[in-house]
Amino acid sequence: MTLKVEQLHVQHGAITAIEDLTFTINEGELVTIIGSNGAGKTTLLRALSGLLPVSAGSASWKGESILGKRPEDLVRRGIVHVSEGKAVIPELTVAENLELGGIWRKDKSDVAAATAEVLELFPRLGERLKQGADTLSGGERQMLAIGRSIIARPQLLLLDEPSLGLAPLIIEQIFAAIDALRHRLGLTVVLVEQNAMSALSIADRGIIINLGRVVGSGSAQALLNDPALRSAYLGY
Amino acid sequence: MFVQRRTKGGIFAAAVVAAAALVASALPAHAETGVTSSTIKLGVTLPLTGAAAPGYNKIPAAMKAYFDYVNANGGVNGRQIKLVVKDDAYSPSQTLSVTNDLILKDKVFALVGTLGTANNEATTRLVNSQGVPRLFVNTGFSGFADMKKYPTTFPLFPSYATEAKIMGKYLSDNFAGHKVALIYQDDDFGMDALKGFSTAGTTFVAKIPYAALSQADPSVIGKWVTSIVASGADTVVMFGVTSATGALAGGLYKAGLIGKVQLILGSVGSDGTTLKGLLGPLAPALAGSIAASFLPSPSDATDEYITQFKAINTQYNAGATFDNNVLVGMNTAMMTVQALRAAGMSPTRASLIKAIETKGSTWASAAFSPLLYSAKSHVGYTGYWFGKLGLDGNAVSVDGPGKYTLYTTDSGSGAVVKAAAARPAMPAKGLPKN
Amino acid sequence: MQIFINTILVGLSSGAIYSLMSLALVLVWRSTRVVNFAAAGQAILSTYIGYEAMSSMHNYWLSLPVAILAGAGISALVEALVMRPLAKRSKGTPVEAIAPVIATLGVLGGIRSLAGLIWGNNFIQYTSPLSSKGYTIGQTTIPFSPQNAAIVIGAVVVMAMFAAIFKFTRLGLALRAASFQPEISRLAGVRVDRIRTIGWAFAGAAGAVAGALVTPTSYLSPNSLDLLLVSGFVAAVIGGLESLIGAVVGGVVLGLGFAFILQYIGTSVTFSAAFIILVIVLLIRPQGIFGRRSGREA
Amino acid sequence: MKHKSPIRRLAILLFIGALLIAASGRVDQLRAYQGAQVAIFAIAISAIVLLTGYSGQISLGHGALMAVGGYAAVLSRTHWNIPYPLSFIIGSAVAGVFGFLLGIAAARLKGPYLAGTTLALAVGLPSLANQFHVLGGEQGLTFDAGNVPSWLGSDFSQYRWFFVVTVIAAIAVFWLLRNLLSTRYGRRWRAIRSNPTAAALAGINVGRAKVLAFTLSSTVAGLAGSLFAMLLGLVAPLAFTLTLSFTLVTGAVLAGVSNLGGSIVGAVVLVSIPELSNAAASHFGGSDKVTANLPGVITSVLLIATVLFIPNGPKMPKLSRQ
Repeated sequence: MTLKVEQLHVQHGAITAIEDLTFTINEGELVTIIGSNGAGKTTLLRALSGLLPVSAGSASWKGESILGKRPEDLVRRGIVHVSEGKAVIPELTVAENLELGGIWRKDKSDVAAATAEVLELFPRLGERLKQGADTLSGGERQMLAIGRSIIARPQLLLLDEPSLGLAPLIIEQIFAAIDALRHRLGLTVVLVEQNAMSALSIADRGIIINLGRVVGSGSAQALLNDPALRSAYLGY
Repeated sequence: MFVQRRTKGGIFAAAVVAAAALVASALPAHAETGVTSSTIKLGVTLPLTGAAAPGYNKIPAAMKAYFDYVNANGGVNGRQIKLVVKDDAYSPSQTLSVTNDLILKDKVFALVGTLGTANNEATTRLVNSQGVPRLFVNTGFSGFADMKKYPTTFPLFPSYATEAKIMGKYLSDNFAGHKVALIYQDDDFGMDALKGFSTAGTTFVAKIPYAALSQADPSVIGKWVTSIVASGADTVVMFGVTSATGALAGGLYKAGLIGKVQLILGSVGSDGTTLKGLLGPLAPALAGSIAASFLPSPSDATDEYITQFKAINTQYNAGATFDNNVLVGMNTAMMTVQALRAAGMSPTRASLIKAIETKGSTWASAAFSPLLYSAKSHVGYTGYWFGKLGLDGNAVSVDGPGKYTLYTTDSGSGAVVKAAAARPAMPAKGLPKN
Repeated sequence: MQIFINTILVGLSSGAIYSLMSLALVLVWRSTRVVNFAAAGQAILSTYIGYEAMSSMHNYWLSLPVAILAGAGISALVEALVMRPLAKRSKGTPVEAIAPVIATLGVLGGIRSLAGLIWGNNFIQYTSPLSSKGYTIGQTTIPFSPQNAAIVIGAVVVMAMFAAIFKFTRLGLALRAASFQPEISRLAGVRVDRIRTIGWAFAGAAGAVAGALVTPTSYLSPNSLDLLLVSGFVAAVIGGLESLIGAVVGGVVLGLGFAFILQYIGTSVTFSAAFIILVIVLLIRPQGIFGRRSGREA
Repeated sequence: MKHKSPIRRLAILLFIGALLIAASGRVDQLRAYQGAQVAIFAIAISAIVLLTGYSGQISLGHGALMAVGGYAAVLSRTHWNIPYPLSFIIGSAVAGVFGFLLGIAAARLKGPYLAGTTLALAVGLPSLANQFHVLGGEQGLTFDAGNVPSWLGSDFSQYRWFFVVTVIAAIAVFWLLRNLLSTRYGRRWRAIRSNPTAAALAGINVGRAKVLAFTLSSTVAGLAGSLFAMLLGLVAPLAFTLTLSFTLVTGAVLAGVSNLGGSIVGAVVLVSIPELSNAAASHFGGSDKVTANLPGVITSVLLIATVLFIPNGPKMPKLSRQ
């Protein structure tokens, strides 16, 4: 009952973005993928959510392959990807953005319940329901993007750089929210982050990739304490 | 033995050469472009597709039908006529492209019935430089009769200026004291008409110009009707294309003016069949309108040209609805056959042009108007008659069925002459023997 | 005074005609960010099909739904067979923005030629039982007929119906989301391909309404809606492209502007009138009357 | 990638031109005419490539700009009796001034709004010829290109001469544009195209750069219009229809939009597709309805297929295939 990635290979035109990537994430785990810019982190998430075609290898969730599927179908199987850069639709209102998260679901009462949970977690969204999403601050947009993904009742959440461009205080709030959500909902989370310190602070494990390969992994605590890794990837 | 055979062979060869020389002296130095011992190839350009196509696209089939009929009866001096048809979608640049094909690739002998003013203008340089005869061009622009600028070109239709002048005369004879409004296309077509009306001294209570093709827009039709109402006109002269006439009828119907306003239609926009297609159940709205024409009414069963052409149409044109366009096509084709016959046993481009200049004015054609072709003039028809449209959309002479009064004049300031219509008889079976 | 009122009525009735085509263009723009020049071709084809239906059923009103369904189907096919593969292939290339425009021009030409091939390049009558004779008030007949009323009602119904779908239904939300941010929409579970096809089908249906209501006021030929395409596009731009209300307002502004220019300035500017009106509107509001300032580039 | 020097570029272009001109003696007049058509289309398409591919603006009205150039060339030649190469320069200049004024309005319009405005222009402008007597009305004005220079010999056909003239013009245009695009103006336009906001932040006056691009593009279109007037022997409203504008944008897409060299390929495709369609259609025959409309169907299918299967023009960058 895991996310299993084996010998994954993603080609970006002539450039090999991911080369022979293998790792496993257990159900309920929060694993952060760490790596420098261009290491292939975003490519990995896009490949797992069906946005990018994979040239070789396999990836499965709960024993079933997730490759070659369209993102809209994977969402229906509980795999939800919150893409990079505050993935909201600025032309829609906050309420509409949230509604979009459950648009494909038949169980409307549960959608309502999930929406209520999100608004409870992020009360600021509740105050701005009728506003256009383009009027939100960066942090609020990130909350909205995560909130929308929760309404889909995900099992596996793929989060791409939720801290990007946000103030430290806001980052703290976002990570606290992610931590709370995964525990409350029993989510499996793959968290791609540049901000490795914050990510490792809520993660169970970390996987370090470079140039499309896994170059190291370990428990969050062990990684935080590894001086070589610290200087190479954590930047201090 | 060997020597003898050689001698015999030599004599034979000499005989062949002598015979060949005899034949050659009877023929021009080289065969004329587009003419073989068994065929003559002609070309025509006109819009078969695009907004201008409806109606005109019936002409080439009618021309072909007449040529097929002549071909089936021995052709022209033993030669079969082939017509190459090219679509120009009414765009002058396309006309030039396809005319390049006709002249340089298909190598036609002559162009026949090419349609459109700017379209013919665009091919003039090519036609002049190659010396290609351009016969019976399908436009009423008076300029093409200028022999200096267009030495190989022969207009057939009367000019728009002629038509307007004649219409002006008709108005002053029959509609004196009426309030007349004029709707005209504000390009050369309309400008020529304005010139003609002003020569005739016609005064209008309103002159309403419209841009070509703008009649497809409802606001434009609305404007016409508003202006007619505002001017208090009881008579409206429509000098436009068929779709504009149709649009006007629709506009007058909408405004409840049918029966209250007398319509007088120019020849370009008064083809009954096309109007019926345009107007459908509204077609009777045009009944009682007066229309100028130079060809007889396509529905006139007493006319010998019409009955003969209709018979050919039934047999060779898959029974296409016989309308003014079919009539124009057949009439142009019959003029062409006479020109080719008159160009001699070994026709050349020069002999073809000479034939029209010297004999063209005597040939049989359906129009009541005389033809003014001569060594000094390339003007074709010059006259019109007036008819009244019936409920079926076809015109019947205002003087009664089969009685045609003809008005003739020139494109300049000459007087309008009124006379009983006369024309050469239709050749037996519709096959010219000139 | 009578002339002034008549001019207003002429402007309104032609404005309603422009609005119908404008709606078809706006619906496609909203769903896929493409200016669909094929709209005139699609409407021509659906109107010919409506004409065939009327020829066999002898009832204009029964032929209307046939034409509308045909319009929706044709439009959906164009999207699925041409536009969708093209969008995927041209994504990220320099031609991404204008290749679709060219493809729609190709479809327009293809459909016109096809219509000529099947029905010939002739004028055909597709008549409605509604009178095209203007209403009579007292002694005067005004330039506004029952057929014009049907066109106005048609434009308003199409606008209101689609506006309601966009605003109040989940399908409408999916349509809007898919047009603004296709990738985020897919990640939210929206079947974007299908939604876009539905968006085109809606537009095709609107275009079919335009063709079927407008043609009885003139005639049918492979090119008979060409001029309407231009007016419809100009109206859509005036209205701001995004908004269905804008499409109708744009049509009416263009219709009134056109009627007044023709009446009071003269016919010499007939074909330049659209340009003049458009420039005036865009000088005041570069994003159109109802357009968003933040509207993305095509 | 190393930049070629302007001189080297000129040498290459001149060599190609000399080859073409030499080859033109070996083909018939029809091909020479089509060659001239290709050269004119290539120039007009490069005007759109300059505008759309480099500064990111869309125009559906370049047919109208060609009309401006064509009419200016004809009028200047007729009224001042100037040599026709000079009339081409006047045609280009007048179109450039016109484009400058249009560009000021265009710079503040985004994609579809600009497309709509230029479309309305393409519909409206040519019809103005009917309003002013000096413009000759519907039948237009003739352009007197005179005779082929006598030193070329009597069997040098007029179409071959037009081919030579248009090829020389095309070489001049390509050389000038190529060099211009490698200056800072070219880099500015590319910057604006890829990201207008970033370009503005980097201190580029986006509005001014766009107006300059529009002006230049109009100038080039005006030259194409002047040459078109020469080839056609006339200017008339019907010669500059909306269809022409659409054709040019089509050519630009077939050229790959951001590729000057592709303009030539686009022009060749534009000229050859109708020929192919007619050839294909003539194999089927059938009724008049069929023979008249089948070429149109085939042309559209070929066009859609070309856009669909080679959406990025002839020089598809190998790197971006996914």
